Amino acid sequence: MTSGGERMDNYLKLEIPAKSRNEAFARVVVAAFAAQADPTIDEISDVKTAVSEAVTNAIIHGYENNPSGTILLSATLAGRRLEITVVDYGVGIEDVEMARQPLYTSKPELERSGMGFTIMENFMDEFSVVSLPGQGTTVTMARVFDGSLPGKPEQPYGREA
Amino acid sequence: MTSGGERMDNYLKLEIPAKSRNEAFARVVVAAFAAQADPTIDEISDVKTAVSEAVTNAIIHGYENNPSGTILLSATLAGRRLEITVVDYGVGIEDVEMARQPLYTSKPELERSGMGFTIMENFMDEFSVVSLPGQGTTVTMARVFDGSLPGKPEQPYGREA
Amino acid sequence: MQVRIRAKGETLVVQMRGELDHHAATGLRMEIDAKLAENKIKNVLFNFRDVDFMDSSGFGMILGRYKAVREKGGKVLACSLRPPVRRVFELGGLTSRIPVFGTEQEALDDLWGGEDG
Amino acid sequence: MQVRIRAKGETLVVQMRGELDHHAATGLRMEIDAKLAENKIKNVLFNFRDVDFMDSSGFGMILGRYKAVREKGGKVLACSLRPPVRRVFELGGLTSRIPVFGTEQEALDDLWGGEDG
Ligand SMILES: Nc1ncnc2c1ncn2[C@@H]1O[C@H](COP(=O)(O)OP(=O)(O)O)[C@@H](O)[C@H]1O
Ligand SMILES: Nc1ncnc2c1ncn2[C@@H]1O[C@H](COP(=O)(O)OP(=O)(O)O)[C@@H](O)[C@H]1O
Repeated sequence: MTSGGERMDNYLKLEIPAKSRNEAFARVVVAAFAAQADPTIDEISDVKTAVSEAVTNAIIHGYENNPSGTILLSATLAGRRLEITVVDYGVGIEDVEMARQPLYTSKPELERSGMGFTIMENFMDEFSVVSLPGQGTTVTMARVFDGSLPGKPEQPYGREA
Repeated sequence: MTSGGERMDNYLKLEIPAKSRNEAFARVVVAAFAAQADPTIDEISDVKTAVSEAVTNAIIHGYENNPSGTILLSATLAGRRLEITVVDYGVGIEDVEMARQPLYTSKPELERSGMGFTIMENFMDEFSVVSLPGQGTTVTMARVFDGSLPGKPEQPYGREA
Repeated sequence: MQVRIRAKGETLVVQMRGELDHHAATGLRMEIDAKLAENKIKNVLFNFRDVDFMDSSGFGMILGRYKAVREKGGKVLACSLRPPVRRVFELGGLTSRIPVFGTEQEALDDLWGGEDG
Repeated sequence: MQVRIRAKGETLVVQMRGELDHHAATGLRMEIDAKLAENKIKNVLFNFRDVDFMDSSGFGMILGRYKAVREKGGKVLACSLRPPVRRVFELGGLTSRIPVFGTEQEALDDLWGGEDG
């Protein structure tokens, strides 16, 4: 209707409970949705990994393994750009900068590696976290399926010095 | 929390636009969700067919192929009982009894066969349609994965006289 | 769904792969009708060997081609139905109108046998 | 995920199939630790041949076993990494701690060679 709006080819909004078996389910859903944009095997694998990290974090950290928590996963496809948002209404993150550091984890006793955010950041082109302590966390990430490595859609293979 | 409540093992709520490519997507989502309850290949095939009919009807009849319509698909799994609801906010059905007749279709020019409701009824154990003209349609159906033929979970192979 | 359409004599052989739903049927219907308008085609044979899913929209597309082809004096045949597809065929009574064969060759033999006799 | 765990001498061989995520890692961790508590087991070899997906939770489980086994003087090895799994191994620097082999036999040969020498 309005001009200049971003062309949105498809979307999904999914609500699932915070159960660990839904980690695999969320990956299947996103992979099936993304398939419309003809990603490569590597691209789809990266996206599945990033989604798995975000949903697992909502379950373990956001809801501290309480399965009555609710996770919202939404995805939009505009041309070959996939954007994914994972929302929980859990405990939230006090210090997002610290949380994003590689190897930082607040739950070493659960053998968390502290690599979740690092993987999301490295496997996707765009990545952001917004969190309010006591209210929840929203992770937004995007990937353009153009055959290039993540994080550098304009200059494939060009990042290394 | 309350006693006597039905044990709900998992659920999903999915919103998608009324685009025909989402027919296949809806089938994948339901099949992946149902897989948790270990259905047989025939059971999963029946459920996929029924979901395909309901989603297609929402697109073609409910929204008359206008892709800006919204479809809500929800599913719950309680033990091995899968319940699925497909909702649209489209034109609705004036006469549900007539619509449910085998071979009845309001759109023969689109080569509709009038077999959609018949398939849902035959491939699932439980099936109901609620519709308000001008407001939309809700199809609810359920299947118990116990290896029996649809429609007769208590007395497998026992219906034919 | 992937489709390969070939002419074998007067018969159009429609070889499908994947899921025959409303989305797929809409495209396939147009493709077939374009070929049917061509020259010498009389019959249509649907090969379902690689079709693992069909719903009532796929059914409606087959039935529609059956009606169009029959009007022009031709035949519609089907072969290599897998169980889920056979189930929908039977529920809709399609098997009483469209002869179903085990293999593509059996279907073609039947057609050609009929032409000879 | 499906798992088969066998003892080969002092080494536990963990053969996995499917997706190694948090859900799968939680169960597998307990299974391995129960076996590790048993008698003569010293080393653990993770065979990734049939693993097509691993995320940071799988990574954390492997790292956790590495720490536990090393404390008791044993070794953790991995073999047959597919590209997506290798990617996560490398991003997390796991390849610098855990020797990775092309096949299960190469990994076992290395262990047994080490024991002889
Ligand atoms: N959804 C969330 N809700 C609350 N805290 C979170 C969430 N996601 C991440 N965190 C915090 O950020 C930290 C780092 O996350 P991550 O990099 O994924 O590592 P890990 O999950 O291994 O701890 C977590 O340990 C946790 O404290
Ligand atoms: N979601 C819906 N919204 C409005 N009308 C519907 C809907 N679903 C079914 N109908 C009506 O019921 C009729 C029968 O449906 P069905 O048995 O699926 O056959 P078909 O889709 O082949 O027409 C349709 O032709 C249509 O008039």
